[in-house]
Amino acid sequence: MAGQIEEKHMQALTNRSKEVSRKPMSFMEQLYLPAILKGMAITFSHIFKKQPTIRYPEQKRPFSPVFRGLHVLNRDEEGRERCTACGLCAVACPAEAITMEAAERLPGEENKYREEKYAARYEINMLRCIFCGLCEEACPKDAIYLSETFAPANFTRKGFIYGKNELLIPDPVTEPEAYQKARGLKEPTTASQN
Amino acid sequence: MSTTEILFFFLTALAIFSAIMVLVSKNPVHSVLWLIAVFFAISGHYILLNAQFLAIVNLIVYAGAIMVLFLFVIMLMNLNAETEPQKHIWMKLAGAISGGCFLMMLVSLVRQASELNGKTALMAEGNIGLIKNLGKALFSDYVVPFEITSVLFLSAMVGAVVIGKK
Amino acid sequence: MTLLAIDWILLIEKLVLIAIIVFASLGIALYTTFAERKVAAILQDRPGPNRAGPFGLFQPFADGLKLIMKEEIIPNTANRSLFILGPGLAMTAALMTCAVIPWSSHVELFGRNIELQIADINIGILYVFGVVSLGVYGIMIGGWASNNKFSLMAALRAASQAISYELAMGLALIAVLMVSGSLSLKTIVDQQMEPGRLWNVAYQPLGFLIFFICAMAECNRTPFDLPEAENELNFGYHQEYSSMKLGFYLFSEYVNMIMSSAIMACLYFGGFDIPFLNETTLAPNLAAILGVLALLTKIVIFIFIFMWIRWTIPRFRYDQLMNLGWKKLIPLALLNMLVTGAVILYLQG
Amino acid sequence: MSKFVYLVPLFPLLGFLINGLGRKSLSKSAISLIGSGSILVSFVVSLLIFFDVKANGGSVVTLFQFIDTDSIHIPFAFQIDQLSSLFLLIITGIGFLIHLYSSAYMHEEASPHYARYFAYLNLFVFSMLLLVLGANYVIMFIGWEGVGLCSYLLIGFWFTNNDYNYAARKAFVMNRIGDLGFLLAVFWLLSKLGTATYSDVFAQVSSLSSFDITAITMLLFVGAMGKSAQIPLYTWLPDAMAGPTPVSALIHAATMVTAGIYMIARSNILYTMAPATQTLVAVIGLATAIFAATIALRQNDIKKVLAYSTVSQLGYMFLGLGVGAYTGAVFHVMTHAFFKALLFLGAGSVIHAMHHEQDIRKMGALKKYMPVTHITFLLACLAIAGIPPFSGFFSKDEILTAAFSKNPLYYFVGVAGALMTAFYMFRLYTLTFLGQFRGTHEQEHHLHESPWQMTLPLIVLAVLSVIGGWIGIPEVFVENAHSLEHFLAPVFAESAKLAGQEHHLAASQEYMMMGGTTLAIILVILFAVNSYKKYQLSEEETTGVSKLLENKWYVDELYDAVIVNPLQALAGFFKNIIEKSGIDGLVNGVGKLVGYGSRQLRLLQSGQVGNYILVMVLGMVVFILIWFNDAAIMQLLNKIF
Amino acid sequence: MPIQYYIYFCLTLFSIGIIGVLTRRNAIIVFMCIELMLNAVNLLLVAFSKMHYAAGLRQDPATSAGIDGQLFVFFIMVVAAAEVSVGLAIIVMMYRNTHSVDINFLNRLKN
Repeated sequence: MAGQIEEKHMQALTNRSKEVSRKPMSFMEQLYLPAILKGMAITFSHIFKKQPTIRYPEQKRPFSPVFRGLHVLNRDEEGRERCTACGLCAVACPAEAITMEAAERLPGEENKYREEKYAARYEINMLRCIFCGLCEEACPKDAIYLSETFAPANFTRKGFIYGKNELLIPDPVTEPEAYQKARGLKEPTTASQN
Repeated sequence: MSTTEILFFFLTALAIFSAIMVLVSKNPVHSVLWLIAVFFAISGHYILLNAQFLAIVNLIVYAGAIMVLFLFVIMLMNLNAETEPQKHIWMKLAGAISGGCFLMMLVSLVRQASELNGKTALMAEGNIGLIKNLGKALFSDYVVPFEITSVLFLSAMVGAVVIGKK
Repeated sequence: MTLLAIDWILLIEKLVLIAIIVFASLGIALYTTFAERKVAAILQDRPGPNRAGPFGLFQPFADGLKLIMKEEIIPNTANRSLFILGPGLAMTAALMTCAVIPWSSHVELFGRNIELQIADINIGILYVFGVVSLGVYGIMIGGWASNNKFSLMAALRAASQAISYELAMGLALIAVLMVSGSLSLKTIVDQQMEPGRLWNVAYQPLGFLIFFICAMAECNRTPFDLPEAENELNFGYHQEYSSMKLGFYLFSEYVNMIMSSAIMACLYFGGFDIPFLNETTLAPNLAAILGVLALLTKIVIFIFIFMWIRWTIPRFRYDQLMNLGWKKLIPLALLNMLVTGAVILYLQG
Repeated sequence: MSKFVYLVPLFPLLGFLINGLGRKSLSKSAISLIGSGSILVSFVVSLLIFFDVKANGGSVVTLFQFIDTDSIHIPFAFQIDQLSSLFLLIITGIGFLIHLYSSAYMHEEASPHYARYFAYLNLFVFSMLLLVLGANYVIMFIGWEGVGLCSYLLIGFWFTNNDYNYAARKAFVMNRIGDLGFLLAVFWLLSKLGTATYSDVFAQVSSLSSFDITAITMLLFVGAMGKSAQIPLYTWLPDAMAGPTPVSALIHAATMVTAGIYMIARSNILYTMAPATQTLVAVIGLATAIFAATIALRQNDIKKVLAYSTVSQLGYMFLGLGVGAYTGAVFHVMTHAFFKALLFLGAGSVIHAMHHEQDIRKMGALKKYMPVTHITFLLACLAIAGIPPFSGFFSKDEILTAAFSKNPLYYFVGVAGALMTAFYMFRLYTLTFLGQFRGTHEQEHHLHESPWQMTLPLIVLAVLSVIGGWIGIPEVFVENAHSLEHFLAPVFAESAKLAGQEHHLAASQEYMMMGGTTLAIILVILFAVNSYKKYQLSEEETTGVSKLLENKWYVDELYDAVIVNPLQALAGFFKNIIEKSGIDGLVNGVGKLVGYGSRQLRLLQSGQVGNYILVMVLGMVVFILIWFNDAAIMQLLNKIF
Repeated sequence: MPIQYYIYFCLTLFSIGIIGVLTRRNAIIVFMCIELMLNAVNLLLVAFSKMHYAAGLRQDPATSAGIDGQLFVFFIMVVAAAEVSVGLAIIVMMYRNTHSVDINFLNRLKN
């Protein structure tokens, strides 16, 4: 009784909910066969339905514009690293996943580093990172941003501590194609279906 | 030696070996399995005697139903070699000896029976074992016993249910 | 040497036939596992296995290889000999059925008239019945030898289920036998091939339904897969098994399915009969090959129906299963038998 | 018609079954309807049979073989002839009236007991019909025992009263003594003749030795003594008044007690051929008639008076049988059935009105309260006293005339008995209906005439008592008017032939005898009425002969002293001495021996199935050894010994 | 095949059954040994049936002599099935009451 009264006042979330019937089954229902055949017709009709499957490595779902994947250390147009090892990102990181060591730019290295100071070592522990994107926001030099790459795989836990060589984007001068690809400018095959 | 004879002796040896194994197995489940082997051998004998129907009925009834029941019961009771009750060694010996005496007596009797000499069982021929002929005899001359067996079955069923429900 | 009296050529012929049929059955079973996954996928709007080979066609080999390569584990407390015997028995019993199935009419090869049936014994159906009743041993022994209570319970379930449904199956069968008047599968198929005669399913629709349901139960297929009820018994009677012994159990289930499909095809759907075609007008060899294809087609359809049902209907509860078997199917089968007998008597005058 | 004779006993049997089985569920009206209706239907069938017999003579109807061995064949057969058809009418006719009467008389009983009563009554009628209809002594014996059983059941109907149970038991035991004689007679017959069928027995009777006949008839008479309450087995009948009054009317006046008469009348040829027995019958009958009459003179219980009167009248019937006047005896049975049933029912009506008060000293002046009962009772008294032209006169006169021609002494003693009869009947009548009422005021207030179910039978029976005798008017009055004699002649033809032509008395002598007797009776009646008209209740002890008579000659006490007490002493001796020391010791000794032996043998029976099977197999081995090697074993034994 | 072979064979099986009954204490095994004995008799019946058939065949090629033997086997199987159902029910009862299938526990007729 109480249940029924409550039900009346309860707002239905969907219109698909069905009341449970405790009536004794009629003869036709006891035969089961009609219901079984109905069910089989339903499953059979699914043979002709369109498959929603996305064949993953080949096909991909389009990401939303705010998707936050693995980090990338950016270069400028001339291929110089933008990071100046200010440490703001490491401060901003709530998971304390980022560490770095700064170094003075030596003469003759102007084509490699954009500022006088640069990060000699820059590591992100991907096992700690929560992909919140605060580092990206904290960076004054637009040196770090979050790409669309996700689900890294590795054999050891150490492998998940990404160093500079994993993080740095390819040089647009020496390897323009890889750079383009990493920037996502040259579209790879994406899932055509939704 | 003809094929029939080879098969006969093979099946005989199999049957006797399996029967002995039924006795000597400590584990009841092994006993059951060996007994099934005996039934298979006997079914083989039936086939050799061209009693096809009995051969297959033997398999269905004994191997397919009765022994499954045995296995069922043994498994339900979880009997195994450890829980197997053992008789005193002297009782075993006495049993084996008296059984052996029994066999010896009967064999010597059969050896004395001269009217059996020259009598043979027809092998692999003859159509009396076919289901058609058996069926005709069963439903004409033996129809009353046949019906009575159905009553027997019913009462056995009821009895088993009553005993089991207690 | 009297041994020479054996017809050696016949022996070789039969051995070859046995080899072909056994391997073909295994092959089909192999692909049935694949088909199962594929059908399940299609019915659930997904592509299913499609990586190994074109359309995933090599998938069953990959599965098999995986099973073979797995570590053999025999539990310490298990009964070794019976533990090994179990899957072997299951597989043997499953394969033995194919001996009496008429795959097609005869072919003429090397001047010999070769019957495409291993043995046309005149009690073929009883033989099938006997072998089916033996199939339960594999499961029971395996389940018991595992020394695991879940396995044992599953084995007992399987045994009681098999015994229960065998009865209804046999009773349904008797009605067919009354129609055909013979126990030989070959004769039954030949009768259905006669012009002007319909397939037995037309005379025995109810009988077929009962037989079909019982066949499903005998094969432990959903909705009757109580012995393998994962949510109650972890995995079922083969819980302790691994590697190829597990493979045997899984395989025997598919072989059983094929064999029961073949038997149903022979009993109710004219076996290798091609509908609306008079085979006698064709060349014997062509007719034989077409016949095999026809039978295979029917088998495939049945297997598809098996799978279709599996992926549609949920599993029975145990008491429902027993109720269905004893309180519904057996009375129905008896009724069917009675009506069939009455009609036959009436037609005979 | 005769072939439907089985219907006559069938209906009472059905009535018994229905009432007996449905006693818990049937309503009282349904019970009485079934109980009385079944008898009425029987009566109708009996009437048809009677007229059939009258027109076509009798026959024997065999239903099936009852006992069928090599040497003895006893069919379950019904004898239909003049005698049995007459008895059928008496039984079913009076039986119906009494059933009707009972339906009102017993109306106070609870429904199950009411049904039980009617079931017993129907069973009784069934047994009585079987007794009468049986074509051989075995069937008759079945009925004989049946009526004995029903009599026991009905006397002890109010089983909560222990005295009634003792009375029932007494009746049963007394009857058993007589039945033993009957049974022995039947066995004697069977062993000598191999048959018990009347026709065969009577045809072969001449082949029996006179000793056999005398012994058989004596034994049969012992049976009759028990059933018909003759000296010395009469004491049960007065005690049997414990039962409901209609039961007394039916069983102890009209039907069962006349079974002995019927049996002797049926076996008349045997008795005719055994003069010694005949003399005994006559003497016993006469003695009983006088003896019972003397007792009846001083009884104060209305039913006891009637009971002794019945015994006395039965004595007259035996006298008739003893002197060869079979027709007269049967005639008296019939008339006695009418007026004694009437008397009992009238007494029942009085008792009903008096609320179960049976002492006549406490009644009186009922004339004005119960006119119908009074008139009918008076008619019955006149009938039993032998006043012409009431029925009793003719039947009693016939017996006495026959007795006179046999031996004048019989006659005079008989007349003395008749005078006593007149005296005690009118003493009873006067005390009950005349004078002034001596009961309590409450009883007086409730006095009433009985309902129609009770008065209707009284009226019918009164009419019968008046006119019932006219079928046997003696030859001296009207030529060939004795229609009963002509009707029964075929049954007694054989005896009549053997007895030879009886010499008729001269008509004048007969007139004189009748006149003298009647005159004496009328005088006695007047004396009785006169002396008891002014009777007042007094407490004074009676003395002398009166006391002797009041205590029934101390016969019960005599029996107790002579038979019962010695027997009990003997039984006590056996029980306490012989059985305790001798038989018990023997039996217990055997038991102890067996117990000891089994304790030893029990060790062999271990209860282990395996051991049994082992012994069984060994036994088989030994058996086979011996069976198939007997020659060798014999040789071996020969060599050794 | 000479009939003596069958007789010897069946006698052997029968005796093995008897020895089993005598030497084992497990009620189920004893029961199984009884089944073994029944089977020995069955086989012998069939062998005799074929012996009579062989004899009858000499006189009449369409004879059905000896068919009775096979029918008896059929009936024996029927009876055996009924016997087993009841017998096993009894053994299960016994197990429930005594927690043993040892026939030596059954040495009392009461309880």
